Amino acid sequence: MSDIGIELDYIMGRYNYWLFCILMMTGLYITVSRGNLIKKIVGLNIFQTAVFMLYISMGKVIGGTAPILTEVPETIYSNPLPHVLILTAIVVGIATTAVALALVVRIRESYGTIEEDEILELEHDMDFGSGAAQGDPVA
Amino acid sequence: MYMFLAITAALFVSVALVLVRLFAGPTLYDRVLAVNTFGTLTVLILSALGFVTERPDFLDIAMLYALVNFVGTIAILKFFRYRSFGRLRPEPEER
Amino acid sequence: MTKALGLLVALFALWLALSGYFKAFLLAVGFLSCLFTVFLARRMKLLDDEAVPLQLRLTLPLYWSWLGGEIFKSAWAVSKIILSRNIALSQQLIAVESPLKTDMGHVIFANSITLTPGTVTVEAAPGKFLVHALTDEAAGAEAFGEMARRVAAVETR
Amino acid sequence: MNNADLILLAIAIPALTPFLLAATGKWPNLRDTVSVIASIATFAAVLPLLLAVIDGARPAISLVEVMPGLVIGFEIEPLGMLFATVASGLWIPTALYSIGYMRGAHEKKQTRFAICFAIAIASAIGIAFSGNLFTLFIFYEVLTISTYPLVAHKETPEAKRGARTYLAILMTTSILFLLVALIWTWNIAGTTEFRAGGILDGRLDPAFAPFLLALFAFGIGKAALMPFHRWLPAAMVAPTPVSALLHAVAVVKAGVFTMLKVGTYIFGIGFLGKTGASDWLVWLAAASILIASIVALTKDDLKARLAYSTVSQLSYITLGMALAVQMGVIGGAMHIATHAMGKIALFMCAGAIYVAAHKTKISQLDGLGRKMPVTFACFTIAALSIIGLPPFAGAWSKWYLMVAAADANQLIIIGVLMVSSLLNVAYLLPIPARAFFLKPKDDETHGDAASSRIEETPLLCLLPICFAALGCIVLFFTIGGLYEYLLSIPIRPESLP
Amino acid sequence: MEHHSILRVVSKLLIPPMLVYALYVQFHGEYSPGGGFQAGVVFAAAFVLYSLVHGIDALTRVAPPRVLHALAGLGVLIFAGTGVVTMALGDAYLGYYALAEHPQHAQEWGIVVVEFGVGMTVASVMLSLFIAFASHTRKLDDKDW
Amino acid sequence: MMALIEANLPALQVVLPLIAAPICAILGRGGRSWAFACIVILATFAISVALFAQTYAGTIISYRMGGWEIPLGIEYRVDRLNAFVLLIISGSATLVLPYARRIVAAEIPAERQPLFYTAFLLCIAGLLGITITGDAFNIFVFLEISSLATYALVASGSWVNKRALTAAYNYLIMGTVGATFFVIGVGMLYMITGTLNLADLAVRIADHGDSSTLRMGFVFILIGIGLKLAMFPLHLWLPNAYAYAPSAVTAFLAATATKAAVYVMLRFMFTVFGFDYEFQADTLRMVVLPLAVIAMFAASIVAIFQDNLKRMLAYSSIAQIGYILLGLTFLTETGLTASIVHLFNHAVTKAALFMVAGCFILSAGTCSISKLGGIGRDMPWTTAAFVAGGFSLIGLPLTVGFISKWYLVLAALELGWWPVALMIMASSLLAVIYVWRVVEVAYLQPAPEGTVRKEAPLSMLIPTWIFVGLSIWFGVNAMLTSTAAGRAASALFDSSHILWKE
Amino acid sequence: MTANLVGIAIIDIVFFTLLVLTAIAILRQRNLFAVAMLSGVFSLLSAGLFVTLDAMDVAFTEAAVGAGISTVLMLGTLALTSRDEAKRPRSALLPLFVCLVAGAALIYGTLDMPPFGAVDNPIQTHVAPEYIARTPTDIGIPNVVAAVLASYRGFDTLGEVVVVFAALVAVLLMLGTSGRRTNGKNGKEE
Amino acid sequence: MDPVLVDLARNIATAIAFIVGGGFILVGSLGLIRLPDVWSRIHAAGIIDTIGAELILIGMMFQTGLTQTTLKLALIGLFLFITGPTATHAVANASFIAGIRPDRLKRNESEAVLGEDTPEEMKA
Repeated sequence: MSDIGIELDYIMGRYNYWLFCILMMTGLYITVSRGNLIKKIVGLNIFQTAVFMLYISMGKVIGGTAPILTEVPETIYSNPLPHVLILTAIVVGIATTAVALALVVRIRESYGTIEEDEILELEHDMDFGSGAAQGDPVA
Repeated sequence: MYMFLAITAALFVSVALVLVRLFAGPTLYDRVLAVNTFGTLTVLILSALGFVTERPDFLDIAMLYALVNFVGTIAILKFFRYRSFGRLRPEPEER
Repeated sequence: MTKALGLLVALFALWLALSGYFKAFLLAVGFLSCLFTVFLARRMKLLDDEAVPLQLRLTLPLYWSWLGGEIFKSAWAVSKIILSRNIALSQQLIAVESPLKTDMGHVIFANSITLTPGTVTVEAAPGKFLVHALTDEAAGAEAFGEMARRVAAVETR
Repeated sequence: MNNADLILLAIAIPALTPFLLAATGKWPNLRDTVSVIASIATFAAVLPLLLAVIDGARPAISLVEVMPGLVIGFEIEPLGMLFATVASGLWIPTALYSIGYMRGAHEKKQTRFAICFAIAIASAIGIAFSGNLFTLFIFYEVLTISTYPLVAHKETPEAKRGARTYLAILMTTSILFLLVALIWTWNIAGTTEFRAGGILDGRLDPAFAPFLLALFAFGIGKAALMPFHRWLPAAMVAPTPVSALLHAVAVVKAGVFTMLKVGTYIFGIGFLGKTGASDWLVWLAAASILIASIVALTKDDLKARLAYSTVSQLSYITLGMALAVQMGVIGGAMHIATHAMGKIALFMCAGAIYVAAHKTKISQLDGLGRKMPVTFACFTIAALSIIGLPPFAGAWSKWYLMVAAADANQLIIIGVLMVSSLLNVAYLLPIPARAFFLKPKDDETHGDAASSRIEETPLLCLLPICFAALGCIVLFFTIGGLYEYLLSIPIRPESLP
Repeated sequence: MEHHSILRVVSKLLIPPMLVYALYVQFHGEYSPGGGFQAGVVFAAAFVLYSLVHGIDALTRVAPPRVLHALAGLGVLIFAGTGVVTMALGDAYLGYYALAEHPQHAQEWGIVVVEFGVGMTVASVMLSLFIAFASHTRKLDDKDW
Repeated sequence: MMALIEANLPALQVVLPLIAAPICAILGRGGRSWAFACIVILATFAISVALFAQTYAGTIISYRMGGWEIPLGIEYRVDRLNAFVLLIISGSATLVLPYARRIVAAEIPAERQPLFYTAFLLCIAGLLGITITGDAFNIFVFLEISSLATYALVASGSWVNKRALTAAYNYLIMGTVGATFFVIGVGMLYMITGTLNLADLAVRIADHGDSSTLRMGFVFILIGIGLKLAMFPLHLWLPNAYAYAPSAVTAFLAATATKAAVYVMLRFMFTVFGFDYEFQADTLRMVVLPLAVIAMFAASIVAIFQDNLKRMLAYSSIAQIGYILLGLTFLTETGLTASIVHLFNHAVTKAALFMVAGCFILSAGTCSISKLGGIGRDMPWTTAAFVAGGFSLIGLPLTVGFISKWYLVLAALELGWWPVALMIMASSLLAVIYVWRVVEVAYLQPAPEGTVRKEAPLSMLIPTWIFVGLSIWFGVNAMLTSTAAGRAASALFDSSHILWKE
Repeated sequence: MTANLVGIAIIDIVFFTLLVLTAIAILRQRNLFAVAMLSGVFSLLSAGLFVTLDAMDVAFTEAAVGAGISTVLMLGTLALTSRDEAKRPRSALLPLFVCLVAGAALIYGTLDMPPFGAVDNPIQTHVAPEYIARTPTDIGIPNVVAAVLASYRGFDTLGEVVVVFAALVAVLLMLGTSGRRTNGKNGKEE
Repeated sequence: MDPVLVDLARNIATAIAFIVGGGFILVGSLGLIRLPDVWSRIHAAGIIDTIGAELILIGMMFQTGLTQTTLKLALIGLFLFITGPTATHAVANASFIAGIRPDRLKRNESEAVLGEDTPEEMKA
C-alpha cells in the first residue's frame, strides 16, 4: 500500500515534466519533419513554448501563489526567477520568429516556393544544372 | 470557490468543443469563428482562474486578451479579404 | 477641443479604474499617458463623433437593458434549436432598412442585430443592412423595427 | 664576422636572393648573373665555416623560441658541414648549368625557377646547419614546398601529375610520420636537440625504439626508402637542373642526411646497436638497394633509370646508418659526397643530351657518343664512380660501407653490396656503350636531317659537367682528408665538448 | 476597408482605451503583472488595429517608419544609457542606487526608466515589423521567376 | 575618469558595441556608419587588450552587474581563458571591419549598409557577451543577440547569391533548436542547484553529485552548443551559411562565432561540470572523440570535392572544429592547451583565408576554384596570402597551424593514443589536398579567356595580410599564444579539480 | 495540500491535453492559415497553463505575443507566400527517431528531478527566496518578477531589448526600411 | 444588513448567473459542433460571445461587490460587448464575400443591399 503511495507521489511529482516532454517532442518533430518553411517555424515555436513550460513548472510551489507580494503574511510564493527567465525567452522567441518569417518572405520571393523539397531541387539545379559554378553569383 | 471551479470546468468542456470545431474546419471561416469564440472563452477562464487562485490580477490578462484577440480576428479577416495587409490592391488570382 | 477634453476625461477615468493606486507618481504618469493618447488620437484623426460619442443620450443603459432582455430571449430560441433532435433551419439573407441618421446609430443598430443570437449583420450599405437570420421567427420584420426605434431614441444629431 | 653570423649569412644569402631575382626578373642577363653571384657568395660564406669546423669549432646560434623549450637554432657539426659544403658547392655548377639548360630548352618562367631554386638551396643549408630536429623539420618542409614549383615547372598535365605525386608522398611521409616522430621524441626526451650519442638513450623504452625508428625512416620520405620512393621517378618530369638539384644537391641528400643525423644524434649509434632497433632497417635498405637496381634495369627512359639508380644509392646511406657502427656513418656520409658528385654529372649529361639532341630514351642514344664525345666521356666517368670502381670517388664510400657491414657482422650485406655493384654496372654502363659503339638507328622519322644538326652541348652546360666529372676523380685521391674529417663525427656521448 | 462603417466605428472606439490600457500596463509593472514588453505589444496592437481599418498608409502617416526606427534605437539607448549614467555616478552598470538618495526610490526610478525604454523599443519594433511585413508586397509571381 | 572606466571595463566591453549599435543604425549613410563602427570596435579592442593585460597574471576580475551580490545578480567574470577569447573576437572584428568597407559596398545595396554595420556591431556585442558573462542564462541571451544578428548578416549575402537566404534559414532553424536545447540543459542544472551563476553552479553541482538530471543537463548543453559550434553531425547549417554570406561576414564568423561557442563549451565542461565528472568524461571519450575524428576526415574529404572556394573553406572549418573538440576530449592540460591555442590559430588562419576568398570575389567576380586559373599572376599578393594561410591550415611549420598540431599530437602521445596522433596527421594531409588544388589552379593553370582581374584594393589586402602575418608571427614565435593558452588551460584545470575532489 | 495538488494537476492535465491536441492538429493541418490560427490558440492555451502555474507575467506576455504579434506576423508572411503545405514524399522516420531519442533523453533526465511543486526543491531554497525576501526592502515594489527582471537581473533584460532591436535590424536588412523594393536581378539600388 | 445574508444572496445570484451563463455556453459550443454550416454556427458562437460571457462576468461581479475588481470585470464585459458582435459580423461578412452561402437559403435579398454598383470582387 505504502509502495503504491510512494509510486503515486513519484508520478505526481513528475507527470508535469513528462507532459512537457511529449509536447516538446511534438514541436521538434514538426520542425524536423515538415518541409514547409512556415510550418517549421510554428513547430519551433511549439518546441520553445514547451521548454518555457518546463521552466515555469519547476518554479511552481504547491500552495504558493504568484510572486506579487500581498499584505497577507505567511504567504508562500512561487519562484519568480524562472518567470523572469522565460519572459526573456519568450521575447527572444518572438524575435527569432520575426526574423525567420522575414527570411521566408525573401525565400518565397527568390525561389517562388516555400517548400523545402522544391527549394532543394532548385538548388540542385543551380549546382549541377546550368553549368554555372558554385561560387558564381546567382542573384 | 466551488462555483468557480464548476464554471471553470464548464468552460473547459466548452473550450474542448470549440477546439473540435477548430480542428475540424471545414472552411477557414469556421476556424476563425472557433478562434474568436475560443478567445472569449479564454477571457472567461482567465477571469475564473483569477478567482480560484484569489488573485484578481488575472483580470488584467483577461482584459488584454479581450482587446488583443479582437485585433487578431480582424487581422485574419482583413487578410482573407484582401490577401495582404498592405495597400488595398486586388491580388492577382492565385493558382 | 471639447472632444479632446471629453476623451481625456474619459481616458483618465479609465486609468483610475484600471489603476486603483492613488500615488502621486502614478496619477501624474496616468495623466501624461492620457494626454499622450489624446495626442495620438488627434494624429490618427480619431477625434470625432464616432470615437468620442458624447452625443449619445444617457438613455443608452436603458437601451442596453432592453437589449439584454432581447438577447436572452433570442438566445433561448436558438438554444432550443440547437438542442432539438432534428435541427430545422430556414436560413435567409434579408435586407433590413435602417432609418438611422448617423454612422454611430447604424453601428449600434447593426451590432445590436448581431448581438441577438439568431440574426447577424452580414453587410452594411448606406441605409441598409444585409442580415442573416437563422429562422423565420428571427427574421420577423417587427423585431427590427422595434430595435431601430429604440436606437433612434439613443442617438441624436 | 664571427662564425655564428656566418651561419646566418650562409642561409640568408640564398634566402634573400629571391627578392633580388624577383626585382631583376625583367632583365634575364642581370637575373642570371645575380643567381650565379649568389651561389658563389654562399659558397664563400660556407667555406670559412668548413675550415672552422675542421679546426674543431662548433659554431651555434639560436634564433627564436617558438614554444617553451622549442627553439629554432643552428649548430654546426661535421656531418652537417659536409652536407652544407656539398650543397652550396654544387650550387655553383648547377646554377651555371641551369642557365645554359633553361635558355637552351627555351623554358618559360625562368625567374620563378631561379627563385625557387635559391629557396631550395637556402633550405638545404638550413637543414645542414640545424641545431635540433625541429629546426631541421622546418627546413625540410620548406625544401619540399619550394621544389614543388620546380617539379611542376612545365605546367603540362603530366608535370602537374608528377608534381602532385612528389608533393603527396613527401608531405604524407613528413607529416604523418616524421612530425609524429618528432613530437614523440620531444615528448620522451623533452628536447629535440642533436646531441652526440643521442637523446633517447635511457629515456625511450627499447621495445618502442624500432617503432620510433620506423616513423623516422619512413617519415624521411626524401631518403626514398622503399616503399616511399615513387616520388623520385615521378619528379623526373622536371627540367634537368631540377633533377640535379633533387638527386644530387639538395633534396635526396637532405633526406639521407636527416637519416644520418637522426641515427647519430637522436638515437645514437650506441643506442641503436645496443637495442638492435635498426636491424629491420638494414634488411629493408638492402632490399631497397636490390629492388631499385633491378627496376632501373627495366627502364628505357634515361632519367627514370637514373632515378631508380638514385633510389638504390640512397639506400646505401640509410644502410650505413642502420648498421649502427661508426664506420657505417662514415661510409654513409662519404657516400653523400661521392654520390652527389657522380649523380650530378650523370643528370647534367642527361640534360645536355636533351638540350642538344632532344633525346630522352636510352634506346635513342645509339651513336650519339660520337657527336657529343665530351658529354659521354663525363657520363662514363660518373657512371664508373657510381658503380664504385677506382679511381673514382664512389669506390671509397662503398668500401667503407662494406667495412661497416663487416663491423656489424652482417656478412650478407657485404654480398648485397657486391651484387648491387654488379647491377650498377648492368644498368649504367650500357648507356655510354650504346652511345659510343652502336650505329645510330635510321628508322627515325626525321631522318638524318634531324640528327645531323646534333652537336656538342652548349659550353655553359658542358663546363659544369666536366667540373663534376673531374670532381669524381679528385675526390678519389683526396679521400683521406675526408675520412679524417668524418672521424670527428661524435658518436659517443663522452665526446661532448 | 474604409467604407466598412461598423469596423471603423468600433475600432475608433477601441483604440484610445487600448492605448491607455497599454500605458497602464507599462507603468504598473511594479505592482501587477505587466511591464514594458507587454505594454509595448498592446500599444503596437492598437496601431495595428488602426492600420487594419484605415490602411497601412494612414498608419505610416501617423507613425512614420523612420521615426519608429529612431524610437526603437532610442529605447535601447535609454535602457543602456541608464546603466552608463549609474556607472558614471560611481555605481556598477545598472546599479540604480546611484540614482537617488533614498535606496528604494532609486531602485524604483531605475526600474521605471528602464521599463520605459523597453516599452518604447518593443512598441516601435513590433509596429515596424508589422509595417515591414505589410508593405513588402510581392515582387515576382511564380511564372515570372 | 580613467579610474571609473577602469573599474567598469568588463561592462564596457559589451555595453560599448551594444550602445553603438542603435546609434549606428540612426547615422544613416553607409560610410558614416562604417567609420563609426570602426571607431567603436577599436575602442572595444582596446578594452579587450586592457582586460587581457589585467588577467594575464592570473587575477580574476569579477564584475557585478547592478551591484548585486553574486548569485542574485548577473556576474561578469574575466579570467585568463575568456580574456584570451575576448581578445580573439574583438581583434578579429577590428581587422575585419576595415576590410569590409569595399566588399560590402560591392555586395550590399547602399541603403541597407547602415543596418548591415548595425547588425555587425550587435553580433560582436553578442559574442563578447557570451564570452565574458558568468551567468548561464545570460549566455543564452547574448547567444541569441549574436545569432539573430548573424542570421541577418548571412542573409544579406542574398544580393549576390540567393542561396544565402536558405542558408540563413537553415542556420536559424538549427541555431534556434540548439539554443533551445541549451536552455533545456541550463534549466535542468538550475533545477537541481537553484542557481544560474556559473561559479556557484560548479560548487553546487559538485555538492549535488551525479544524477540523471545532471547527466541530461550536460547532454542537452553539449548538443545545444554543439549545434552552435557545428560539431560534426550537427554541422549541416555551416557550409552554406559560410559559403553564401557576404565575404566580410564569413571572415568574421569563421574567426569568432564558433570560437565563442567553443568557449562556452569549455566553460561548461570544465568550470561547471568539472574534469572529474565521470559521465562527462565518458561521453567525451566515447562519443565526442569519435565524432571529432570523423569530422576531421569526413569534412576534409567533402572539402576536397567542393568547387566553391568559400564552401571548401567552410568544410575545412568543420574539420578544424573537430581538432578543437578532439583536444577537449583528451581531458588533459596539454589537450586543453591545444584546443585553446587552436581557437586562436584557427581564427587567424580562417579569417585570412576567407578574406582572400572575398578579394577573389571582388576582383574576379567568382570564387569557383575552376575559374580561378592563373589568378596567382593577376593577384599575386592575394594569392600569396592564400598560400600562406593554406600552409597554416595544413599545419606546416612556421605557421600557427603547426603549433596547434604540435600540441594536439603531443597531447595524444602523452596519453599514449598514438592512433589518434596518426589520425590527426592523416587528416591534415587531406588539408594538403584541398589547399593544393587551389594552389595548382592559381599558379599552374592558364587564366580563362577574357578575364580582367586586378589586385585587390589595399584596404582589403592589408587586413588580410595582417592576419597572414599574425599566423606566421605566432607560428614562428608562439610564446605568447602558447603561454596564454597554457595558463588558461591550467587555470581551468586547477579550478576544476578542487571541487569534486573533496 | 494534496487536494490542491490534485486540483492543479487536473487543470494542468486538461490544459496539457488540449495543448498536445493542438500541436497534433498543427502537425496534421496542411492549410497554413489554419496553422497560423492554431498556433495562436496554442499560445493562448499555454498562457492559460502559465496562469495555473502562478506565472502571471509570463502568461501576460505569452497572450500578448501569441494572440497579437505572432499571428499578425505570420499572416503577413502568408500574404506573400502560398497557402497550403505540399505533401512530402520523404520518409519521416529519421525525424521521428531523432525526436524519440530526444524525448527519451528528457524523460531520463526527469527521473531524478526534484518533485514538481515541492517546497524544499533546490530552486526554492537557494536564490529565489532571497529575491522574495529582499525585494520589499531592497526595491520596495510588490511585483517580485518586475524587481528581478528590471533590477536584479536587469542586464538580462537589456539583452532582451537588444534582441528585439536586433530582430528589427534583421528584418529591415532583409525586407527594406521603407517598403521600397529592390529591383530585379542584381538588386543594386544605386 | 446581515453580512451572512448578504453573502448568501450574493452566492445565490452568482450561482444563478453561472448556471444560466454556463448552460448557454455549453449549448452554444454544442451548437458550434452540431449546426450544419458556417452561417448557422455563427449564431451559436453568438450565444457564447454575448449572453454566456456577460452572464458569467456578471456572476463574478456579484462576488466582488463594489471594488476595483468589479470595475475591471465591467470593463472586460464592455470590451467583449463591443468587440464580440463586431468580430462576429466581420466573420459573417468575410465569409459572405468569400462566396460561402448557407445551405438551402430560404430568402436572399443580398442584391437589394449591395446594389448594382458593387465592385466586382465583392460579388461572390
